[in-house]
Amino acid sequence: MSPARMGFFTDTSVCIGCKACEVACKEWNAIPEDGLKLTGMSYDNTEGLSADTWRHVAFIEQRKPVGLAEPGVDHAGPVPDSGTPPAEAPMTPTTPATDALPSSLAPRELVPRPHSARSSARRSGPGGELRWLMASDVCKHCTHAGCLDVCPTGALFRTEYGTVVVQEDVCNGCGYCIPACPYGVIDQRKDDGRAWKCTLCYDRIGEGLTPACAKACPTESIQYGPLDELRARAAERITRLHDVGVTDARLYGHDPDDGVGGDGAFFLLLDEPEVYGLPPDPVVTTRDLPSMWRHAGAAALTLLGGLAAVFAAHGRTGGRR
Amino acid sequence: MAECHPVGFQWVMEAKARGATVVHVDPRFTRTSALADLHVPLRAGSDIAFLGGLVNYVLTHEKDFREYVLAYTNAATIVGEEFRDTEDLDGVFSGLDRENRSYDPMTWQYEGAVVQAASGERDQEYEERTEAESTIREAARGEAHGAGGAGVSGEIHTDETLTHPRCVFQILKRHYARYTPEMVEQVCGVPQETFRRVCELVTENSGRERTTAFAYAVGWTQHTVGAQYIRTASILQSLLGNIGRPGGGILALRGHASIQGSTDIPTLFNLLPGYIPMPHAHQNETLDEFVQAEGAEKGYWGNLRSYLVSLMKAWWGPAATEDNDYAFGYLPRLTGSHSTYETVMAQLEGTCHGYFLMGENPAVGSANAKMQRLGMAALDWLVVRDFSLIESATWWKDGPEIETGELRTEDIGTEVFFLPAAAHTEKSGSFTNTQRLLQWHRQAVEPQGDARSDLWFTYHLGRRIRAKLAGSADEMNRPLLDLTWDYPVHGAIAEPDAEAVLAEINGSGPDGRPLSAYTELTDDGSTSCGCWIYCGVYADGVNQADRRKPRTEQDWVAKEWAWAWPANRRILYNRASADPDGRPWSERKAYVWWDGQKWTGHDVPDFEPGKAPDYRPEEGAKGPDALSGTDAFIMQADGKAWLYAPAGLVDGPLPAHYEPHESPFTNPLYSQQSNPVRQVIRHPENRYQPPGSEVFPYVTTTYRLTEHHTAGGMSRWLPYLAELQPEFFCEISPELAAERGLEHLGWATIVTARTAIEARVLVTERLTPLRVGGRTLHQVGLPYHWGPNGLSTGDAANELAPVVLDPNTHIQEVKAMACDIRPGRRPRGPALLEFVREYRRRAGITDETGMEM
Amino acid sequence: MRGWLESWPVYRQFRGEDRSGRGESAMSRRTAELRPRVGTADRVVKSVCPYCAVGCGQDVFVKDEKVVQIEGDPDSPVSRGRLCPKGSASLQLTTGSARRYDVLYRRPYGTEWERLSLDEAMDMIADRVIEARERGWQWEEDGARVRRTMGFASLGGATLDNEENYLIKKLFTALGAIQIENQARI
Amino acid sequence: MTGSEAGGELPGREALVGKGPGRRKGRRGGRGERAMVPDATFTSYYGKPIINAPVWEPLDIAGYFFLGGLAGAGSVFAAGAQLTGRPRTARALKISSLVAISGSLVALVHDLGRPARFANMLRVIKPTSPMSLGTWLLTAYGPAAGAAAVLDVTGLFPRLGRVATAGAATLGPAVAAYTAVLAADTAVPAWHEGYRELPFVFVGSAAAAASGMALIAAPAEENAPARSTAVFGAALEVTAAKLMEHRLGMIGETYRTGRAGRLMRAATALSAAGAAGAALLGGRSRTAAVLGGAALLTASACTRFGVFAAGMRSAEDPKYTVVPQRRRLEADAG
Repeated sequence: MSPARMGFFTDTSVCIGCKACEVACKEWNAIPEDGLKLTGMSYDNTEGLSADTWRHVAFIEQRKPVGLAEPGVDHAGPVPDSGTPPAEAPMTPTTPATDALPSSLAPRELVPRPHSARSSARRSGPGGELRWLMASDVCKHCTHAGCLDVCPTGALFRTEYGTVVVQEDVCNGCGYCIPACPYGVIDQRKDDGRAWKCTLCYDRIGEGLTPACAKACPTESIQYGPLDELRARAAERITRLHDVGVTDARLYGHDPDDGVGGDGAFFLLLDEPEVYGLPPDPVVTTRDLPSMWRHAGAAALTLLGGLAAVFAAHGRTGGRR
Repeated sequence: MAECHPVGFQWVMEAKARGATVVHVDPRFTRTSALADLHVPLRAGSDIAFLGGLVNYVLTHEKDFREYVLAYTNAATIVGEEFRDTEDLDGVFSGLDRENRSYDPMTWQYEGAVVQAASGERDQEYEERTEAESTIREAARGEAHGAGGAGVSGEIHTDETLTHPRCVFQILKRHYARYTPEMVEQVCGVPQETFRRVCELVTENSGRERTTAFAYAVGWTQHTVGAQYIRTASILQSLLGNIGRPGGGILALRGHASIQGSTDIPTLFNLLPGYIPMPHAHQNETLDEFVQAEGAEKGYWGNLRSYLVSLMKAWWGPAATEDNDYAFGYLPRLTGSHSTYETVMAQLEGTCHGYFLMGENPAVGSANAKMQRLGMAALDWLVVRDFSLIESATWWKDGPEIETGELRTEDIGTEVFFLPAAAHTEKSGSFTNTQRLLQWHRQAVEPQGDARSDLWFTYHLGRRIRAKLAGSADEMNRPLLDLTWDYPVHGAIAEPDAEAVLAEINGSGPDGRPLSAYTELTDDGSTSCGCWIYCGVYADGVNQADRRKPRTEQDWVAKEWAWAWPANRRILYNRASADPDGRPWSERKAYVWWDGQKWTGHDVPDFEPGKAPDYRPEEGAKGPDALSGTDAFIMQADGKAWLYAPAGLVDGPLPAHYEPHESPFTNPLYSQQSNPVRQVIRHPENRYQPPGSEVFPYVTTTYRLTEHHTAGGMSRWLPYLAELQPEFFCEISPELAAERGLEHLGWATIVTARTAIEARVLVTERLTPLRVGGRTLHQVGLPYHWGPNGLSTGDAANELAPVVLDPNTHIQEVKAMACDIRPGRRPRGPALLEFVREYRRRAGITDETGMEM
Repeated sequence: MRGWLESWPVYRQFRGEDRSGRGESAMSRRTAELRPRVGTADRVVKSVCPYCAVGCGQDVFVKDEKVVQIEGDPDSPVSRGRLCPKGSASLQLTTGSARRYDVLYRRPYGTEWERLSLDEAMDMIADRVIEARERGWQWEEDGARVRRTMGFASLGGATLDNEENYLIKKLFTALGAIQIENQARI
Repeated sequence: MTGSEAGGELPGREALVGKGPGRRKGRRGGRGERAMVPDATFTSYYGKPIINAPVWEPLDIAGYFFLGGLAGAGSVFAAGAQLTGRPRTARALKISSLVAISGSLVALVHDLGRPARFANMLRVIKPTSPMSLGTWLLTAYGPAAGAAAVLDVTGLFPRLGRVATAGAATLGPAVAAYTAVLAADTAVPAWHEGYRELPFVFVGSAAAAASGMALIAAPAEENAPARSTAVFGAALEVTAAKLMEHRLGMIGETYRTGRAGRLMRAATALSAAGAAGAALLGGRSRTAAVLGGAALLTASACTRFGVFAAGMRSAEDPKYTVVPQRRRLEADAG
């Protein structure tokens, strides 16, 4: 009997942005340093998942409009949203939550939300109160994994735990998996040539150990376990959050009917996925592959037929010129 | 807490999941704020006003836990007639000696009695307590002697109705009456509405059924009134009945693996192990006189002589005899303060020639880093023991003064030894964590190359010095040659056995067997103990600090994991978790209780096990016997939690809001601007800014980030941490950016009277302007992890800080400073000096600036 | 020949159930033999994180007398096996390239580091302590006996073990030094 | 922005949000009341791309596409030429196909991060991987094209030569077309979303290239089919590209703007000019034929590089990932 499918449930509502996951991952997998660059993207200086960053903590400074301005404090200058590259921004870009409704323009709520997720801050301004979202991103270990599907060498394979792993002794660096990933996870290590990504600690889980990131996570924002259990837990959590009024909370990647057949690593987010740099509706590219082949076949036949027609029309040499 | 103690924060999250409300009070919006229910930004350096406002709220709205207050605090105690409060003297207390910048604390005492403090400054009433006539002029402020001749003890007077005008409760009420929500708003920049919300949250969550905890870190201690910050919280928590109870307390979140241990077994000038004071120089002082002066009549400090004699036996063994006062005379004597900052002055003056730095990086980690480096440049020799070539090891080659031309490598005579240190995996030993838990770490591998533990270094250095001086008849060498200095060693490198050292710390009885509790210590020389509060850590010859029973196999108190001092108690003063009759205040909050025969409960009771709640001491009883069955605060001379501190602090019995030494505001509460007895140091490299200077209109505060550790010695060199925060930056609000033309990711120069540093700019709404004193105040956030060496680099924030100290703790004020900030990089080379001189000129700074009381 | 063939995933693809070549047929021998280094370690040594004062438990994994991994100790009631980014970087802290293993010496007025044996350095330091101690010795100050030296000082970090602090305080006090300080003050 | 504005209906920051072509307001409002106009606003994580752009070198991979097309269509053309008695054209195109396919192989290997591990391409046969199938296809096609050329030039084993020629011609269209699937089977919006037309663009481009090669290499008396093919190929390429651009909607702008836009416009112009020149003048003037052929070859290359550049552009800007997905979600919800 094959073991249960294992995965991650990353509950960003309790993430404290400590980056222990990033470091624990690097220590375990001996991943090279990813560059020393101050990005100005809040406290995120690793920018995103890459060949050398398999766990990445996003930081989003955000205004939650609640419709009350701080008297006497003017916000000078334009304040762009978090989609603005830091170099073009006059400050760490903040953005109103994308789903905030005008109906929430209620007087500033100082009553703490009962064991809710992160609070919005006391500081209010024209955009509302400030909140600071943090989220640890990772390879999604998709049910239908584009990277795995397109890999021509079998370097990528699906393990007995349902995870997707690159075999470093096989990968020849063709690079096909890289644009195939709808999440922009897998990437090529420049001086190495091969593609790298999270293995969900394939070596560790094989011995019943917890992946390095989940083990280190101080607040259990990253939870590891059988996917079925995680999904049940997540459903419970989201209900509880909704019950206490955290209406922003939503699950991402939990649905087996989504474009990638559900993620092995899914998330609880407090805003739209794209705010965190995640695609809102990812689809495995190979879903359309049969149709692609059909179109390609038609095109090939068009080529064959077209040329046959040309030659048929022109006939043998000496014929019509 | 999420920012600096992420793993500890998991328990806050647990509490949150169980319905706790988390309030975060901090000038900046941190990772803790992000998870808190309420973030309250306030002006750095205004916490006493904030906490004082809470005290006032509790008193005016009668939200105190009256039964607790009456039973366990000194609320009812009558204070002497001579005492004058800040209310009477406009911001100062009685006994202020303006000439010597110090207080005579005698007028602060209770009526009819003189009590000693359980900690803090205990030598200040030496003469009153020893009734000795003396002509010594103490060099240090804070140890000045009063002229009074009050008795060393006496009967404490109380008024259980709390109505006597001189009872502590009434004094407290009067003292804090001016700390109104309006005042809090004006001083702290916290809107009244928000402040009231905090008041409600704290008081609604305190009492019989509920407890509130306060957690703090150096944001409270690194001020010229740091000790008084903690005192204010103590008053509040005692009034609310939140001490000695589960879920309560004032929790110091300490920043280093064994910083608690470093004060328990202190490498601090003013302490001997177990908080026994280092003796000050007094004429022909005997052991008995010392004990009389420093000990207490009542409570466990009444046994000071046993603790000290046992320490002397541990150090000098057979050479410590009754005849020589147990070698008490071997101890060197203090004359005032000899803290690390005075040491730097001594280096600059040329009286201190050699310096050991063991895992410490003052060249970037101490206030006024330049003075630290100049001090080192004046040394004959310097020994640096660390993992990497930290700034304190390389300043002679590439320090900032080389760049400015103030120093030339070829002219620096300091001989420098760099000795590589062993890591925690390469040696055995114990760390004492922030909750007083001694945890043993076992050696995993041998250190490579020349790397050695500090245990090895100290032991072998001592061995060599003793060998070189062996046979010397010189009296000065007696303490060294008589020292017990023979530890078993093992392995190829002859590493001393750390467990043998732990056994010595634990102590042994007349039969040589390990002691199991400090109550077994005697003052007749038959027991030895290197640190009385650690007695029991090696009980039964077992390393109790190495106990590792998995948490899943024991209850939530986890008493069988490692060992907490004292006596493996996890919550101090836990007698207070039960009511005066010994019953838990509530079932929810049951912790220890009297079962009719003895004290019992989840924890080790912090009380004599067989002392019934109704026990009343006999007339003339001493030490622990003098404590009644309801005196829960057993280390205190009167068994009570001190709302009012009649002794122990050199800057007043009650906390009062004083402005930071360098503040852009004048004190709205009193005409006394700053702590009158704050410790100032006059030096050309330590110029101070005038209060309220328009040249330095902003407030800056230093802090840590999750990704780095302290001054960076253990993080800036690690690629995995360096890449997470790759360079020094400052954090400012968009409003300040607009005001000063600072650009996101551009450069800023931050200036104080000492120097200017540069930092990349993060403009963020997490920093917020406040309305303080009727104007908008901008604050500049400076993480202080950086220096020029390592992978992640930048200027050190500590370059900016003045050396100005809390007079109790001698800790520097780096959490609230005034500064200027401007766009662009700082000048290089000698131009930097001229740049700062110009600032000083504009602000009218002289060597007298800031020296006023 | 057969062995070679069986190691060819295409062959396995057609023999086994993994027709699409996305599962076990694509597995390499190295992958099949992969084991975590915590599983192959010779021993696990119980330790405590050296960074902040929370005191998280650590498991130190040793293989061939080298530390190969450090992670949280799940038994600890303090930390429950978790570590922050610094604690998680303990392996790099203790075994990384930043560690130095040689004694270095800068002579007075020197412009560069020089090498020195540990033994020689210890001997030189002992001599210097004796000399500075004598130079700064005081029997009395303002008529009161002080029996001390102001000639040398010490400043320790707060990552020192209790036992280390104990020996430092004991030795330096016996030498008469009083300027013994620690990060705890700072 | 001022405090007074902040008290209004919507948070004042609203107007500044969104770097996309439209305004966020539509979508926001759309929550409660379905927006009439498709909304193209989006947010992102500091403007960072969502997907990773290919790490392929344009010269390697666009070159590979071009050469593969030239080879594949060339083999078909060669067979046609051979069957219709145009042996010089047939030989020339067999040679060009061999050279092209060899070149494409070199480009492919060159682009690998670990070229020494090229053989790992033959570890598995993966129906889900166009690159895997493509490699096996090339494994069959390459020798066939090689044999066809070598046997033609040497004159050895003519029967075998005919079989090889027929084989290469059979596989040729697949070689020309599969690279479109290779590109489309990624998350790159400009490629994936164009998967219906992209094969036609590619085979059109391939036919145009082959015709261009024939125009250059073949004698004028044999080039009538080449001229017709030029028209056929160019028309197919340009029409398919236009259709694709249209279907892509906002993503289509990646084909119109920037580097890709310049390349695609050049391709269209050169195709039109080449085909027209060849068709009208190529039969009479050798120079016109060569010029027309060169224009067609260049046009084909431009198309490949243009497609490549559009793909890169669409991958690097998160808007091309987010906005279409958002619309899809909202359409589903609606």
